[in-house]
Amino acid sequence: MTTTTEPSTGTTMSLSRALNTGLRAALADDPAVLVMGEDVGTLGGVFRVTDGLAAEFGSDRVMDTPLGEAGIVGTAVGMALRGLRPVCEIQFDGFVFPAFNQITTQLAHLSSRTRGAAHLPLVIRIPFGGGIGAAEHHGESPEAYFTHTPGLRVVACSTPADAHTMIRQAVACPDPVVFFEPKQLYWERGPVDTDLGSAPAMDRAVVVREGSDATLLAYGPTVRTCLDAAEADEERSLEVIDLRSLNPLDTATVAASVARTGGCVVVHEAPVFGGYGAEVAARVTEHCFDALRTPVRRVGGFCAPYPPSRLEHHYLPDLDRVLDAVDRTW
Amino acid sequence: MTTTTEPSTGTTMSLSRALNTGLRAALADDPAVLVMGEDVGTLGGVFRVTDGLAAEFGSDRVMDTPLGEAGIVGTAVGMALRGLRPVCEIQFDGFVFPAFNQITTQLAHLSSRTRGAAHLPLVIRIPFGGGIGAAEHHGESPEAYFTHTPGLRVVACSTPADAHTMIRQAVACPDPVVFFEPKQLYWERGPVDTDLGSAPAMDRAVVVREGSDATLLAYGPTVRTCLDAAEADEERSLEVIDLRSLNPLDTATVAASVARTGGCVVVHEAPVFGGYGAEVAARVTEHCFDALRTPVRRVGGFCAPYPPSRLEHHYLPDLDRVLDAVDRTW
Amino acid sequence: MSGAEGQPLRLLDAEGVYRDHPDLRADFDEAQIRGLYRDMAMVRRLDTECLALARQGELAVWTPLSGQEAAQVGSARSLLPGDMAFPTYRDHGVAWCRGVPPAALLAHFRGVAHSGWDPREYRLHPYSVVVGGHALHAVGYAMGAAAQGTADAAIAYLGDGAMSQGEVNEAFVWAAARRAPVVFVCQNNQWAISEPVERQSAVPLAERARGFGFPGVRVDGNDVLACRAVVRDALARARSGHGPTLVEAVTYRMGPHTSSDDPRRYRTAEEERVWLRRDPLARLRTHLSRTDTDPEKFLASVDEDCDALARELRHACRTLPDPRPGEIWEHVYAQTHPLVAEERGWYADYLDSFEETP
Amino acid sequence: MSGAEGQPLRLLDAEGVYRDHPDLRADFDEAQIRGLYRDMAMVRRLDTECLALARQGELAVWTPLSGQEAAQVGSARSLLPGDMAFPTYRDHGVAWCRGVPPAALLAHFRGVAHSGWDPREYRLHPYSVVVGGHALHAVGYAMGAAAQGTADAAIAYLGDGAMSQGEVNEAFVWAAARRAPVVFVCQNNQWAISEPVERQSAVPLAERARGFGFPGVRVDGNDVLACRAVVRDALARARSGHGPTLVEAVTYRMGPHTSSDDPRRYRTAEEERVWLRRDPLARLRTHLSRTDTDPEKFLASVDEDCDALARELRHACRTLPDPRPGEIWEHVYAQTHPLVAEERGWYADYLDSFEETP
Ligand SMILES: Cc1ncc(C[n+]2csc(CCOP(=O)(O)OP(=O)(O)O)c2C)c(N)n1
Ligand SMILES: Cc1ncc(C[n+]2csc(CCOP(=O)(O)OP(=O)(O)O)c2C)c(N)n1
Ligand SMILES: [Mg+2]
Ligand SMILES: [Mg+2]
Repeated sequence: MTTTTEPSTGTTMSLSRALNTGLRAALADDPAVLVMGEDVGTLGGVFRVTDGLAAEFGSDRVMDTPLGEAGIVGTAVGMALRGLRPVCEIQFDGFVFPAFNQITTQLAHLSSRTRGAAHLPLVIRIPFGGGIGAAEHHGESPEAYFTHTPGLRVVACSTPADAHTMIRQAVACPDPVVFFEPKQLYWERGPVDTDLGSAPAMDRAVVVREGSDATLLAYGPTVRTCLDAAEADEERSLEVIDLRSLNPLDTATVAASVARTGGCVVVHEAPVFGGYGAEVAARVTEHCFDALRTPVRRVGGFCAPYPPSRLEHHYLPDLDRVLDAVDRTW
Repeated sequence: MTTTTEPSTGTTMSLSRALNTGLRAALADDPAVLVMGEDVGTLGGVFRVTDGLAAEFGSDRVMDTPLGEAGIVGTAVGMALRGLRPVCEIQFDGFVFPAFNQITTQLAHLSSRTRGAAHLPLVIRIPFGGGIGAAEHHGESPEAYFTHTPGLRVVACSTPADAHTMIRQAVACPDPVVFFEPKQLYWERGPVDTDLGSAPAMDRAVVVREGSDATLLAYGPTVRTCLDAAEADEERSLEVIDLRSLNPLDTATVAASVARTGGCVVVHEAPVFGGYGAEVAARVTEHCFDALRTPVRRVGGFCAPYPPSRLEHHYLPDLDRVLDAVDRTW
Repeated sequence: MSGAEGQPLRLLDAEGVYRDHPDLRADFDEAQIRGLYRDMAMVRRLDTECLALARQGELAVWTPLSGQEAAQVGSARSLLPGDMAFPTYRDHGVAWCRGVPPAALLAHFRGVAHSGWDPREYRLHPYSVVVGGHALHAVGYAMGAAAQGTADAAIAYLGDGAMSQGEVNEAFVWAAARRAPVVFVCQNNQWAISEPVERQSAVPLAERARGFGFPGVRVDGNDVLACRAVVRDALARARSGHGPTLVEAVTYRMGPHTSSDDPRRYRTAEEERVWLRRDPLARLRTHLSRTDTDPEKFLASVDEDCDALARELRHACRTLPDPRPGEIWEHVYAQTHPLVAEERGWYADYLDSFEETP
Repeated sequence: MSGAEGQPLRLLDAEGVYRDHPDLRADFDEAQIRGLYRDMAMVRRLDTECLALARQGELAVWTPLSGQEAAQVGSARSLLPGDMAFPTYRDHGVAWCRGVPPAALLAHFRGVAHSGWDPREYRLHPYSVVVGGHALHAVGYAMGAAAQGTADAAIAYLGDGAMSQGEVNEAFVWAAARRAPVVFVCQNNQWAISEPVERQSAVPLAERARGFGFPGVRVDGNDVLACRAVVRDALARARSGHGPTLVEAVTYRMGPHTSSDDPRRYRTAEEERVWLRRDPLARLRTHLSRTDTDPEKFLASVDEDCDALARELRHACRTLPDPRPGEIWEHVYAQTHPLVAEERGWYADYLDSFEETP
């Protein structure tokens, strides 16, 4: 079992804290970096990801903004055009849509529109996913809206170690990055290595558990689900890949695994129909058609808005549904 | 060769005119129906789809709105809640994003949110697709953003006959419908039967050309491309299906064809990555795995913003690229 | 009506003394005043009870309104039965006035449903979770009511933070352009979670309206009589075809943003104390105790009603049935949708397969 | 500064007679006035020429500015080199003043590139096709300039229609909240395609600003001197840390919305005639012919420059090279992106495969 994303050295901390220290390092490293969003300053963010940063770097570099997501992303685009490197926070997944025009028609297009003259090293952090018993619009998984938008890079972290390194890589990246953080795992603890040297590149998938009978593909909160499923399966040896980067997708790593195992299940919380898993399934099929025993199986949310929290355990893919899908790879 | 969508009876008119007569019928049939958007009144719409309707039904039922897409869709939602049946026009594909929050978090959710108490018989018409030599944001294909949103129905017409019947079916539908109109085909002429009786249901796919060697799946502007490709292919017998409804997808019709032909190509103008074709490919593979000779082939736009118009013929799938993909189904 | 800038309009001063105002007609009789007090007391109790239920884990979350009773009750009691209200997630006082059974409010917060009432029955839209998302609905609804030739109006509730959202400002554009019969009530409770209102606007929020071409009024949001009078007049104006009004009710969220929030992270105890002295209930109680024919008896009866309400809420909360899994798919579409049917069927079979395993 | 309501501020009256205005400092010397006239004449000619090229099919589309020269030139000539301008698709006069080579404007309209110039070089953002999409960028840019401790300002150009967009109003919120050094210039040219400005607002657009907490000024958009003075002062105000200003330049789009539009479908010839009499060029020419030391000679030299420009444009248009297919992928990302590389490679091979076939 490889654990490339969890180096043995380093301090243990929660995923939220790992992001916090990553952002702190980014702010300290480069005076052009700034953090902005609703309640990111004094409060330190509703998930405490920016806790203490305003006190340390001042309210101009860790900026509480007016309440408007278009305003956050739109002014951040303007600041990036002026040479800054803004890191925007969207408070919850379901509130990114007022910014959708800015993200889709402006942020994603400006490099092409200016033939590369405009650089947009801008990060949009989005806590995503369900399972925390929250109200409507606090448990959604909107990643597919962004992965289909050329000009954006889209990543998702699933461990404290990755959270720390990937947020720093995202801030350093010259392209716009939509950075998904698994809400459900904010308080999960794990080792963090603050030395970026050994970290895999941001756009690489990582085999987080080796196996030989089928490949489970996951990102964000479902990585944990898939690891649990693999652990629970006593009969079969399941490989688990944390995709980490959704756009670009590290097709090579994924295809190499599926070519070996002959079975593939892709798992996310977003509705299956038209979800990111469709792209993964189509692409894996394109690359591994002859190796596949059965079609790629997709496990995810249903064709329904995210339900009230008392129903979310039905809506969300869990260990059993993952294993049921694994069964269907034979 | 079946031509279910082109009844021999009926007048010949352009697709734009067919929509116009369909909207006129809808307005005449039900006083609750109203048409709203930018320039839909006095001007009759930039594509003349609403030409003459304001003169006939008055400026309260064919309403020129202020310039704001969130406002158009948001007030339309409010009107629908009050019992009206608004038909909104978004002037061009690339301008739907300011309304994205209203469409995604409000329109699509309100029925579920109210446990069915709120009815939202609301149509959003969007001219889409490229190939008309227009400027940035006037040639895009944003359908995948909507097909992934539960609560919305998404359809696309490709012939005058369908344009007429489908817009009337969409207006009559109790659910929100995102209605895509192929800009490139607005001036294509064809027969229109104003008697709805014989028309297929709005959510059915239609085999527009029968064939036995491979199945081409298309919607909107690419239906024409695929028909041309099938016509041009002298060696192989290609079946062409106009999907018409993207959500729901008429899986049965599609799967029946692919099970017979053993080869499948799905064609759209939107970027392939994360596009609607990914869902079609994944789903077809799930249903026809054993019948497929090769993976489903996807032909579409590239991983880049829609290019300046002098490059659009490279970006858009054409007859040659479709046939190249057909080659690769063996 | 005046009052977009400077001192908010007021009828009851901080000591609960009634003073006439040249711009406000305030002909409320004893029964009406009692009614307003009772409403405020009941929703305060509802609020306290639900916050407790949230802290006990019976509700997933609660959004307390304490401090904002006057703004909510004063405005919502001005609505006619045919009017439609579009609330935020904090407007339990509005829900109360629309007649929504208190237990029905719990559904959202316990997570058994997104919304617990039929909006057509109570003419109350579901709570708006996406800040500002409902402002345009109110405008459209009002446009529809006008188009149908009725005198129904719509009211949209907004927070101070919501005033920054593009859609809310678009709602102002539309309302003004179409002279829609809609009243916007902005409860400026000084905070949007941890952000003070100054972060959203450098000038009083009521001033926003004039730039869009309709009047804005600042009212003391802790004075239920002033809120009642101002919103009544604004609704009358709307009904008679004179278009929208923005009412800024200057008030204070006395509790946390939600049951999960800790206001000590961003505001001082001193500030909270200042506003505690402006408690809208205390103010009307003082007024009542001076002017009511039998205040003791009345207040005692209200206390009893509050206790009964609290009991009812606790019981309702604990007995609220969990939803069936099938509800996930039940109302996604009004008309048959094959994918929904397929998934629903599959999941039912899937669940059954567990039961079959011995 | 006054003038959000009522009569727009003006220095040159309709007859081209100069009249001092108490609120405006107008110390322009002959060279400056000549410069403004020359700019306006050149962009008018550029406009006529490009519309002709569009009608001949050489450009895919053209968005004529005729009638708006004074608003564009007057405002853009007030910018300092370090300032950044964010234009709409109609602001060729602004591009001209920023020094963008006229031929570079054609790229967008001929469809060979989305934008033909380097925004860093000319401090001119690409044309904004999504109405209002750039307003927030201007605010953010201004915030950035201020954060860096410079005195650079940003200017955002808007149409009357754009004033209805939520994002534009959000830009007002942000600019006010952060006191950003930004000036919003709204060219109220009376029409948003076929919709008259009354459909967007019942009150003068300049009034919008006050509700957000910053000044709005209405200026005669066909008076280049007034536009120059008003925008210069607004920029000075921004630079010195006093925050944003909204300038509404009241003007007229004398031509069609685009080369594909037919204004006769929605407005009267009479209206067009009224505004023709207010032609901004004619007005300054009258003034010049009264005040200039040698108007004839000056105007003749301008005519020559215009002719040269027209020739240059026609030539440039016809020789503009078509883009290579590879450009589709060239700047989607700044850093290597495997999917882009894969597609680009595939397509190159695919194209090659045709050439190989004999
Ligand atoms: C579009 C959107 N963005 C962010 C949030 C997260 N959020 C919930 S409440 C809130 C503050 C709202 O403040 P205000 O409008 O003043 O209302 P209040 O909570 O004070 O009643 C925020 C930022 C949200 N619900 N919706
Ligand atoms: C978001 C968006 N919606 C719609 C359009 C289509 N459109 C292009 S120009 C225009 C009118 C703009 O009017 P105005 O802001 O007054 O500018 P003008 O064209 O008069 O200069 C419209 C509706 C667009 N480009 N962007
Ligand atoms: Mg508030
Ligand atoms: Mg205009």
